[in-house]
Amino acid sequence: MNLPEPYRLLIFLAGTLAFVGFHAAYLVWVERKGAGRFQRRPGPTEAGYAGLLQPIADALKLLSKQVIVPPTSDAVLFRAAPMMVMAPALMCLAVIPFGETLVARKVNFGLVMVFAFGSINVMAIMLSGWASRNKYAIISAARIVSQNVAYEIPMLLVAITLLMMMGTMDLQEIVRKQAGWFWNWNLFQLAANPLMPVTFLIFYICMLAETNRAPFDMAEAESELVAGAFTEYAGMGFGVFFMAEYANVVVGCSLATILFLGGWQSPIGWLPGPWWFLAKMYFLIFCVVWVRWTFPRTQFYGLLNLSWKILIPVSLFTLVLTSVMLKLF
Amino acid sequence: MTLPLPDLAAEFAACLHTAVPPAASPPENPSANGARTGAGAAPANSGAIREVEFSAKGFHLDVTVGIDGVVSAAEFLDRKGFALDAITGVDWIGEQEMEVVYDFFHPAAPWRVVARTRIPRATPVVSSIAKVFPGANWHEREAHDFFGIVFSGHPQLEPLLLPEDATYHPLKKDFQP
Amino acid sequence: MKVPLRDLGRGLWSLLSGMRVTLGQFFKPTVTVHYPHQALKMPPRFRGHIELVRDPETGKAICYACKLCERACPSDCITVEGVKLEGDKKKSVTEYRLDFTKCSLCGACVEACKSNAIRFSHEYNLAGRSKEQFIMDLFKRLEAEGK
Amino acid sequence: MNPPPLFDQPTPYLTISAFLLATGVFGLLRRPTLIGMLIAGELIFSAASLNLMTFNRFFAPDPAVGQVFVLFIMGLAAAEVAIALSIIIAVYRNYRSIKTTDLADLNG
Amino acid sequence: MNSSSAAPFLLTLVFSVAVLTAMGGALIAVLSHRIIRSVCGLALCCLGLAGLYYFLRSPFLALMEILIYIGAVCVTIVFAVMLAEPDEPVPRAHRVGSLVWASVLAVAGVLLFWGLTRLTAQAPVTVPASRASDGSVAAIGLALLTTYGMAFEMISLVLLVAILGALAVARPGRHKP
Amino acid sequence: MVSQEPTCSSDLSQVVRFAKLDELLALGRANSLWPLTFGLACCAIEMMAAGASRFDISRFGAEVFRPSPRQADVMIVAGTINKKMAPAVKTLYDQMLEPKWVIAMGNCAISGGPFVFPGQYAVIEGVDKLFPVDVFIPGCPPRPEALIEGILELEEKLTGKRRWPRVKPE
Amino acid sequence: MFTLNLGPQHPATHGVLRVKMTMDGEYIRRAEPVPGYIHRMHEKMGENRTWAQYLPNTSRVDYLSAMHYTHAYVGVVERALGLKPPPRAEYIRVITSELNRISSHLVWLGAFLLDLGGFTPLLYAFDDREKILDLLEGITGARLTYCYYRFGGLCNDVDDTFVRGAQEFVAYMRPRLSMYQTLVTDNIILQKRLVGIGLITSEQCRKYGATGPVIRGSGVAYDVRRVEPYSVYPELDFDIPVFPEGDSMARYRVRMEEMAQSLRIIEQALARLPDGPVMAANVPRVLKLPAGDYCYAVEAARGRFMVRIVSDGGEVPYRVKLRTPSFSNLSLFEETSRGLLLPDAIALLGSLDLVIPDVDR
Repeated sequence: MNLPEPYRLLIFLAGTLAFVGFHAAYLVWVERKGAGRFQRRPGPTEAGYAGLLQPIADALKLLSKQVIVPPTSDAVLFRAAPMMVMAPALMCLAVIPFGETLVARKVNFGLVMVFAFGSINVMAIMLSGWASRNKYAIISAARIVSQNVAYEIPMLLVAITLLMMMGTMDLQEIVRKQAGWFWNWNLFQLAANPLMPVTFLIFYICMLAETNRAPFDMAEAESELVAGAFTEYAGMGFGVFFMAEYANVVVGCSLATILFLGGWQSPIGWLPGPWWFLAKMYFLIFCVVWVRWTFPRTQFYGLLNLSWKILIPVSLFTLVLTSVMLKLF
Repeated sequence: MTLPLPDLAAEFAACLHTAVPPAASPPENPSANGARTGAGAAPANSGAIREVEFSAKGFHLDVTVGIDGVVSAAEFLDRKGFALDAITGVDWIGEQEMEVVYDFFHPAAPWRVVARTRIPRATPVVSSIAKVFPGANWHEREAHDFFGIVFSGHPQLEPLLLPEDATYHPLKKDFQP
Repeated sequence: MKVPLRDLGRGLWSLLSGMRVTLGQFFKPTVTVHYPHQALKMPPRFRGHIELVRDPETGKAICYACKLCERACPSDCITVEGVKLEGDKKKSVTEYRLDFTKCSLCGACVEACKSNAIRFSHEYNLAGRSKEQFIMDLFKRLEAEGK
Repeated sequence: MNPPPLFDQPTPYLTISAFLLATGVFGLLRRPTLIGMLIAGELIFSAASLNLMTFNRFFAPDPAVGQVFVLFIMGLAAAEVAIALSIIIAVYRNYRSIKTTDLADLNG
Repeated sequence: MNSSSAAPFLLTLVFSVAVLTAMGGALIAVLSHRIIRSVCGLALCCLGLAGLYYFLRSPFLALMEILIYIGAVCVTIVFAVMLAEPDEPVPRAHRVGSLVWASVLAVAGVLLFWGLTRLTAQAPVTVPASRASDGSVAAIGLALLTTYGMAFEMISLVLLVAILGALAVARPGRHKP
Repeated sequence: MVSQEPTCSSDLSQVVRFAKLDELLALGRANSLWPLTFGLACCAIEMMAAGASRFDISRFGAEVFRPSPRQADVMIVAGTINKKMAPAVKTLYDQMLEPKWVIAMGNCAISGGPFVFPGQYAVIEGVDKLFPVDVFIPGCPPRPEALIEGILELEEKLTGKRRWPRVKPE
Repeated sequence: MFTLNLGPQHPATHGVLRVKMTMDGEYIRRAEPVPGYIHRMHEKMGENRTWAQYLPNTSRVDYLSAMHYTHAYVGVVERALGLKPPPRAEYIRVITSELNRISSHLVWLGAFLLDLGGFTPLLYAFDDREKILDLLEGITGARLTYCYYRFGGLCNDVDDTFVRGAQEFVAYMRPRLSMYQTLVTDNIILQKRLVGIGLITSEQCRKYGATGPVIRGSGVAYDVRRVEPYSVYPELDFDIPVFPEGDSMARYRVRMEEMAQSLRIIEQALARLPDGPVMAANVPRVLKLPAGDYCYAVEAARGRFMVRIVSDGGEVPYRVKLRTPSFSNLSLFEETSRGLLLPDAIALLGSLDLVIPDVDR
């Protein structure tokens, strides 16, 4: 690729956009089909072959819905929130390497970048709740903030653990260091940290919580808060939140793949490539769906207790353990 | 802990007779005062306890209490560990009277007690037992909804099942929508 | 320290076994009846709206407008009209109006009918754009079916 | 040789920094509520950080020093916000208001 | 950032967007009546600042700006807003006096600040643009742990005290109803 | 055919008619009818049963029960509406955004059903007294198949043609 | 402090209950249920219809346990007339009642888990429920509002398919119950949400007249089937599950255990099912009840359901009073929900297993 940097960037941004759009739409389909299978029913079947046109029908419908801004709401923020919510996911995906060369923008600090832009997401969802001026939405907004603050900490601690092992914040470099057979993946680096699977679990749980997925979907808690922060949103405004949730899941699962499962590296030592990356990512996404359709929702204080009383101490412990192990060996 | 039924009946009778003031003495409840002037006061005050065949009627004790005996009857049954089943009214339009029926069951013993009192239809006022059985709160509101029975001393006698602004009492026999 | 750890392990195990259950269901076949393509067979006693029974000999409705069903119906949804034709012993039905939108499918009419002139249909998937179409004249229906 | 592009000159950065300071001071004086003042204070912090970073970029020989100081400022700002907000909430609990004018009895 | 291969025009465009975002955000932050909007303004301003840091050859700082200011500071402020100010402050009539004072002070501040910086900037640009660091994290880390080790520790101490202080101040109000 | 759609974004369609686009939109809407989680009485259980595995209205893309009226497209009025509830139902209908549809499920929603008698004081005799109803499903309660049939009927109303076979009960 | 109006349309209220909540953040200061949004005049209709015409109404008060309600109404009329249904009818009544109890509890399980945010158990529960509905539809012709019992017996007899189907169902359901145990009951998230939440003491139950799984979850073994035995329950061997904790988990466990007990009852009743008619011979054609008042209580899925009728000797009831369990159980909510968090209150509301038309009638 000899294109000048800005054009290359633009092309890759367009690619990222398409990637996000496709995934956001078809993960909804996967979710609905998967939920169906878990519940022994087929899920959408009638729109297109195996319901493949279902996301398109939904998008058409959402686009053609009437657009309103509730009179009681804060109109500017109400409109701004859906725009804000998609951007961070896009920015994060721009630095995620899907293959050796398949990355929109090489950044030395990819890891920090993902976390930095991930934190904007909170602002966006929270603003949507606040701007709606609906009691359920405001309760939900307050929940989102405390939940995300609580789970960002163990997530960052886990990231720091990996940072210490890897010695770089470059996501590509992190993947390259995991080349070879699957025991080179960070998940199995038991010599550096015997608790590595636990660390991975913490990361995964935090990822679920940060993306507001069940069993941590406090924000949308249907049976309690109607539709949470999105109660007043309709049409595409709501559709964007719907999509952003899945975009964030994609980001989270990609990051988990890179940090723990060796990114695009093949588990059998040869044929590395983006397909391996996607396969691993899809497996993690499947687990997200699986978890969602298995468990009831956690209680709010249970969620905070889990973070502050279990995840943070354990991740701190793994951090210390890793540093000791690294010093010893 | 369970008392045999005849003993319960006897004790209940004793309790009611001591609790119910003699007919001549002025009633304690000022709001019931007007209610009692119309109907004959003497029968309304005397308690009557009947043991009935359960398989034929569905309850064991049929207690008729005077208009002022409702609270003391409820207190007695509360002491004996009864629970409130329901409170309802029956509109005896022919006799121009309203019957208030209190059903009690016992959570541990196989007893059912029905207490009833008759109040004049024109001024249907009876004391509330919501202080004795908090569960009576809703039952009394419901009876107020349906029959317009006023439970004096009730904390919140507003329509429960009917719309908030309802002023009609649909289960009265002369109700016209 | 030991007890919290054990609790933690037990909790994790409960989550994993829950996931095992759902995964087991994931691979089982679906139980869905694909309704417009397939359909369940209604049991013989299924209570749809009522319909008039044709007398197999005469090919006419058995009903002779005795109005027992009309009287038995708790929701007043049946109106039966009949005339006594010349030469017949009994009346014969000319109009059997069923306001299905008020019916509670209790079956009082069928039980009240002494001559088995009405029965439950198996119409289980009615839907329409106006409610008038469910106020039906069963007699006309029977006639139309005969043709 | 062309003059370096706008973003390679210190002047725009310094100007923005001054602008941020101005808005910060303005907000600090104008805002009726404690939280509003806190936000204005954050702007002033940002102005200082930007200035530091600019000088580091264009005039300082050590590439790390400016960044280190900005990091320090960020850390302090975070700490300050945490403390300030907890005080504000405590004040709110006692006075049911966070307007500066309502808190006059703090004057003694 | 390799400015030689990139179109300077495009970069200048991005730069001006960053500048406008920062300035606009700052204006929103101080001028809007609703506090939640001023927090958004602050966030916007920080986003612009992050862009400026990027142009100042320190992408690391840019990201930290986003992470700390938007992800932590703004979110905390919003949270406090939710806790402490459920009602919007009523936009009140501006007091002209304070407005004048504020403007005068602001202008004075600008002049002073700008003058000082101009004076400093009179000095020649000591580090050629091309030789400036690319924001190497290693350098920052080294500096933090060697030269500025003491300051680093102090900051950690301050943060610790801040956490404890925040807990201590906010704790007593917690109670279950 | 296009003019049959009263609910299509009216201001635009009066000026220009994008027939093809309208058809496409109708197809999209018909395949993505999100109902409002709004059960009143017995029929609500059958509505839940229609969403459950045996009948599975998700096949038609209609399993996304939205609890917020803003996000729902079709209101399935499943049960009796009484005078105390009527204002709330009306509010819910008003809160739904265009285009919106109403399915009256069960006899109570169609006409008050078995709860209508001379001298009744509580029941609204048919939800069509409150707002327009698109599809009626009689029964007490209707079977889940009838609800699916109602959704198909609504789709037919939207797109103008029926894509599915009709089931004739034997 | 603000007021939150939960309902009348809210996913957690299972119908159209409104709860006026005064909240302090997410803590509930006061939660006052406002019923009446689906008041359907059942008691008024009793005074407008003949004794027989009132039968379909009983299936619609609590549509989830229609059999029990019809049982109570049929029972009270039989008591007034002195009718005795033949033993086969009584056994079939017990079998269908218990099947109905399981199906009602399955709906509760699904809806409760839905309140707690778990969706899949709802569909599994409905899947199992469909099997019961198939059985009951086969004999009654309806899925929900059965209207199957008649004064003095049943409207029609069961056949071998039903008996075999019921036996198969019992065999099928036992492993399913242990599946629910693994999937739901043991789940740590569910335990954390239910254990110790929404405490109800036995004294509160008594004061409010709460019955059914609510009182049994508070440690009182009150079950109408034992205390005021009706039908052929005295001949059958079953336990009354009691859990003394009084929290939402106890009520949950009571219902789960009750399903197992119902299976036991069905098994025994099927084994003993006698031959014979299903309708008493001496049922008068036109019913005129002797004047007086009569009560009949049954253990419905939600607790004690009592019908009190007052007859003036005519063809039409003078007064029909339905004492419904949900009404009393819900009246408890205001006191027990005080100080709870919103999601806990919703768990409590779900654990009370309300059917709103049962409250409003």
